[in-house]
Amino acid sequence: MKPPFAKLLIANRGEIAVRVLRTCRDLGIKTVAVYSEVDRNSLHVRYADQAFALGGKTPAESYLRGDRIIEIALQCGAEAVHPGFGFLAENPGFAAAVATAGMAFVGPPPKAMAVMGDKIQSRQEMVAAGVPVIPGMTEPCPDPAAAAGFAEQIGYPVMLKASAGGGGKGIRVVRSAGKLEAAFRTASAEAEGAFGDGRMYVEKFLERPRHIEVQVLGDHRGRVIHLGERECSIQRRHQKLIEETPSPVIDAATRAAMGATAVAAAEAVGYYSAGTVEFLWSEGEYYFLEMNTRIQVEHAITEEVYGVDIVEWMIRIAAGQELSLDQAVQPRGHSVEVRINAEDPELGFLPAVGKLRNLRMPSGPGVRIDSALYRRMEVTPYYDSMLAKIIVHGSSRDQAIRRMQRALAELNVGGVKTSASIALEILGTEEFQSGVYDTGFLERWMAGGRPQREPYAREAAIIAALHRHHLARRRSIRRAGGGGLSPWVAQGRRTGWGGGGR
Amino acid sequence: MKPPFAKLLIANRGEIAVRVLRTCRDLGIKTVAVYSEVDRNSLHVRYADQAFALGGKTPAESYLRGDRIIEIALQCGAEAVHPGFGFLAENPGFAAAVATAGMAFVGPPPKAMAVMGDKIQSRQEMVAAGVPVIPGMTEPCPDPAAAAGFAEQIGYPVMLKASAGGGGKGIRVVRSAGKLEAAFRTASAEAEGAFGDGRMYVEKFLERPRHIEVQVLGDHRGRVIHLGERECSIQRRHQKLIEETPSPVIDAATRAAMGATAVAAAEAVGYYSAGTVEFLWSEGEYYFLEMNTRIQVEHAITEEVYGVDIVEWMIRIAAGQELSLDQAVQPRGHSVEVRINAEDPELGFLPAVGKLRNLRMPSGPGVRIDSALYRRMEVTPYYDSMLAKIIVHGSSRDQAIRRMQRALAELNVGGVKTSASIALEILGTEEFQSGVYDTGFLERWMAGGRPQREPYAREAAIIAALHRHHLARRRSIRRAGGGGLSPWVAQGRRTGWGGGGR
Amino acid sequence: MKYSIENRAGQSLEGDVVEVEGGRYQVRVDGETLEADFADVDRLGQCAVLLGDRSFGASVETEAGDETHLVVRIAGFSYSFRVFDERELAAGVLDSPGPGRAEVVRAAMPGIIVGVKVAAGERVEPGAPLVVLEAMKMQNEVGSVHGGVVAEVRVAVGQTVSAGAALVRLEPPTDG
Amino acid sequence: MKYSIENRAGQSLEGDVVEVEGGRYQVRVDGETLEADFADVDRLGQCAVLLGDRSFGASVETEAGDETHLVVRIAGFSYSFRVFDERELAAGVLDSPGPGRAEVVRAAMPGIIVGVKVAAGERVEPGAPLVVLEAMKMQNEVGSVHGGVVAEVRVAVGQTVSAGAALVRLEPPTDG
Repeated sequence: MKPPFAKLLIANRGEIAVRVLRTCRDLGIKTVAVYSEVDRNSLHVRYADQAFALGGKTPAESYLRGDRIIEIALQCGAEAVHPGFGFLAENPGFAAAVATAGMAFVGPPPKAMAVMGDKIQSRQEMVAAGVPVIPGMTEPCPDPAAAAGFAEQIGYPVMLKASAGGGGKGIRVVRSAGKLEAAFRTASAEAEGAFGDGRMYVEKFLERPRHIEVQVLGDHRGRVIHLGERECSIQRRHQKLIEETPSPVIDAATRAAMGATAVAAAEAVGYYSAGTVEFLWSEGEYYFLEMNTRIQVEHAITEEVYGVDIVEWMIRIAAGQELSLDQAVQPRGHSVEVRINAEDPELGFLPAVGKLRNLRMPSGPGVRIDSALYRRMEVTPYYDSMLAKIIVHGSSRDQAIRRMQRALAELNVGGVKTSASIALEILGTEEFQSGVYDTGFLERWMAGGRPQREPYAREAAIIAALHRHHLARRRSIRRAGGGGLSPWVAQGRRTGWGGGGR
Repeated sequence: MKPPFAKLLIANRGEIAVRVLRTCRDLGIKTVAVYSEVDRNSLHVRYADQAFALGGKTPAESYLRGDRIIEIALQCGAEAVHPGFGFLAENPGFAAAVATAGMAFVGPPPKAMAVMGDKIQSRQEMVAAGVPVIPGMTEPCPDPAAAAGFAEQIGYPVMLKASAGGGGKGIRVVRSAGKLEAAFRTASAEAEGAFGDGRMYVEKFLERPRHIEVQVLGDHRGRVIHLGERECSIQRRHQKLIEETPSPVIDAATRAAMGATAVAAAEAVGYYSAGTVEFLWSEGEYYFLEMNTRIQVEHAITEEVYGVDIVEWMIRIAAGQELSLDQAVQPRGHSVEVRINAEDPELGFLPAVGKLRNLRMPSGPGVRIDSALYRRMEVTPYYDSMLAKIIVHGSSRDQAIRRMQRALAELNVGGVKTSASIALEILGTEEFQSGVYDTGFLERWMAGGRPQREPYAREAAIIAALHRHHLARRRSIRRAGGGGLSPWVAQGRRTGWGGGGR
Repeated sequence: MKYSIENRAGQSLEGDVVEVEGGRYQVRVDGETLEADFADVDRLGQCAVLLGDRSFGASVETEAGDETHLVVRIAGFSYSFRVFDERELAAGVLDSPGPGRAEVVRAAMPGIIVGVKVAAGERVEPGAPLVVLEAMKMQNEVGSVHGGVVAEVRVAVGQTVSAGAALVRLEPPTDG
Repeated sequence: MKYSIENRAGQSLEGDVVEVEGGRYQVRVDGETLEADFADVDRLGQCAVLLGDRSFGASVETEAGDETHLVVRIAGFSYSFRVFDERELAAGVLDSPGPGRAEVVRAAMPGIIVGVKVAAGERVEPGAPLVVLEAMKMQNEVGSVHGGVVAEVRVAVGQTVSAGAALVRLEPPTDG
């Protein structure tokens, strides 16, 4: 089969660059890597057919240099550019510049990207397309009476938010009409004091919302389909940590309804390529949050359940091919992803750095690894902390969770702290196991002094002593045997007797 | 969910022991490993909850010691024993002894195992059950006339085989009635000369047969289903090297027919657990070859395509659970497996030994690794040469093949020769790509002076020089810096000037 | 050889390790004697360990090249220890952080100080945030592991620090 | 430094490697000059190599601890080389197997000799079977890599041999 392109440049690094590169190999497309100074030895460089230095260490000096990247792509004869995620992936100017230079941009039309990138414009477009958004005022209101009227319209509970707000100041949740006026006055006064602006908004308050998103795929003909939802409510600071599909709260009928809504959202902006429509879900209702106009970190769980390579379709569509899948595509089983981030969960998820010395990667039935890890890799502070993704697939949710627990038990990323340990703990909680969790779960659980499970504390201590003993013994053997010297000479040199040249 | 057993002993080693152990973890079953002297540091030992030494290095001193294994299982409170494949897996005496000791044997009933283990008895049972076997005489015939009569019955071409035959002597293929008598006389004379016995058999001759097998699963109630076929015709010396499912020559109707035949074969012997019915397929006809009454090496490709964990079902069934799957189970996509054997394809697949120094394992979309490999593992001559299996899954055969090529390009098993390189070559042949191959293909192709593809010969030579240069430079730095000695002292010691203690 | 093994919480275990033959040991802890079999399989820290008949595939690393500071991971659970042998205990080399000892809180990565939450003389609890460090566009609170009394704050808001830079020095609380 | 790189078929390539700066080289082969960038990333043989703008994730190992004997694997394709530097070439250290040189055929693994197919004085082609070794219940033909004239057969049928045992010694054919 003829490849969709002869050569493609990947304008990214790390795990996603390797991920895209692998699909290119599966399609027979030659790959071009670009790399910053610190990424010279990266897997995405080693596995590529050609590689070009961008220079620098920071994103601004390297992966954000759109002009330089386009120059390289033209120079080496690439026919297409895949931006991955982050960096230039949602930059409509870059997407347009790639097209202007005569290459295919592997992503959506720049116009759709621009509309969806603008909070206000996207909300207006979605309302016009009949996509549910979180009910709320579009203009600030000056007095409690107007607020009460609007609250009556959208129904309680509501949230009062300071127009100039930030940092949690001037925010009140109001659960009944009788309490609105007092709450408005104190919140408004608080906002006035804090920001010099007492104007307030009223918005629908969502109880324990879940973050559920829908994957869409569209082609240039205007055919758009969805590939079900992803449940992404295990978050801290709005960063997802564990994702699964199907969502424990979505049944087939809701899936079809949310899917149709996501397709309508995409169609409204003339979308093609892969994209994700994010929703907040609460008590059976769902509301448009935003659309991510790129491949997403957690796309792999959808691939496992639908048996579809989403990156492949992005590339085929960018080459003008028609989407041959239709909405009859069926999910099978359950998939879970854990992100392996370089960060210390015991110190507030502080980003961690270090050199990877002792790597052990899981494998076996139902386990997929999308990773950029290699032995002696240096984890630097310059880029996103995501190092790898563990993805599992099982015939049931229960099996998928157990497989993830098994995979995390096999994993060892030695030399840098990672989020793997906390993910393993979360998977074991009653909340996760039962599927009853929301976007606030992780932070509540961490703050609430989660139970410390330390099943091997004593054994680990004994192993530490054995290892220390072993290290000392190995060193003494090395010393004794080093360079063919007798133990006596080695001993002499170590203690400063005899030996020479120093 | 309550595990089917609390604790299970795995009476095996290497890749299959790890494979079984992983499913136990997925089911919440504690695992007990047994190990021979050379396997002390193996992955199957490290990943188990408990481990017991069997002693010795040879199979007879270790994994074949059924009595000792049962003793260990009883001592540690195991409720079940999984035999893997090889060793005791098809030993009805061992299966019965496990049951007698009050534990569950994870496999079929000993009686079914015994019947299927006997070539003559199994053929008789299959004929009685209406399963097609290769048409042939059941008694030797003394003269050409009887042979001609039988040949007329089963149709040409036929094969004349010496009753006492072996080593290819006294064998003739006869394609028409006119040539039978002469062929009979010369073959019979040849047999008379070679073995002192001129009696001959007549059997149907299969043109370019393919080895195609069907996976079955049955429970104690007598429900038996099949999980489609596996195409295993890429063989050398009857050892499979590459397997795929579906077979390129089997359509849905044939799959259903072969599947029904395999189910009938299993039912005829009261089979439960997982098993494989092997067929020879030629020109649209298929014939029973034998039944393997155990999990098979290549089971994973069926798991990928059907989304079923076969080892899980073996364990559940051994615990008396009912098979909840039914024949409506549907395959999805295509899967290919390559066995990574320690052997040198350039020297007639001579088994290879060595220490694994430089490991690089593939991963990414569609790639599953079932492996017992680890850095510094010693490959010894004591056991089967299979070290690992690479299994890929794709939405089409084309995608699956390309993924396997990608995975093999990523793989490096440094320090021991493996079959990976020849597998990569085979995947690239026109025969494999078109799906038109039979069990004779690999040997014909190897013998026929296969084309040498050496796409990176020049680059590899340059890299060899760079590496040699690098090694010398690193050594000189180590020498200069080693132990804090000045380069002068180090130089002196190296050349034998000064230094002491030797 | 006798070892003192101290965990993050400052609890310690005394162990006596005697090598019986290559790779096989007798370990005595709390009056209990265990047969142990230990191998650093790949010389990178993948260890095959038997304690009696229980089997472990442990991952062990030293932290920051300090042989007394070991991280042991078993089945995904991670444990950090300080391990001292009897000679070190006798010599009193326990000068490094731990409860009841001085602690220097350092920047785990390069960044900019955007907040200082304590002043010299203040008493802080284990885990309490001391400094806010901005790195990778995220604000990170840097805390003390063991707590104590702030002896010195070495940085100020706006300052750029490199990885490993000392931020705050703590001393053990004087009331024990 | 100048190197002579010889492949399995006995063809050789002359290369001149000059280090420009840490990890960057100029390589001259057959009159062509290439910019090269080379790193042994994990110190176990996983190498990141750029030759001009072509990128390679090569795996390199020495065979049997012999630094002149390198196996390079690129994208699954395996190449075996002998690499000698100019000093070694000048000193004539090419005493090891290769076309036109003596070759000792060894047992790759322990086993039992079940067949001897040649006798002293016989001339054999590259790859021709010399001895049949039974190991792992399989009969394996052991052949010569380069061929030559059988100088000595060191084993007999029925003999048990250990891994590495010399089986047959070959000398280069006298007619060149």
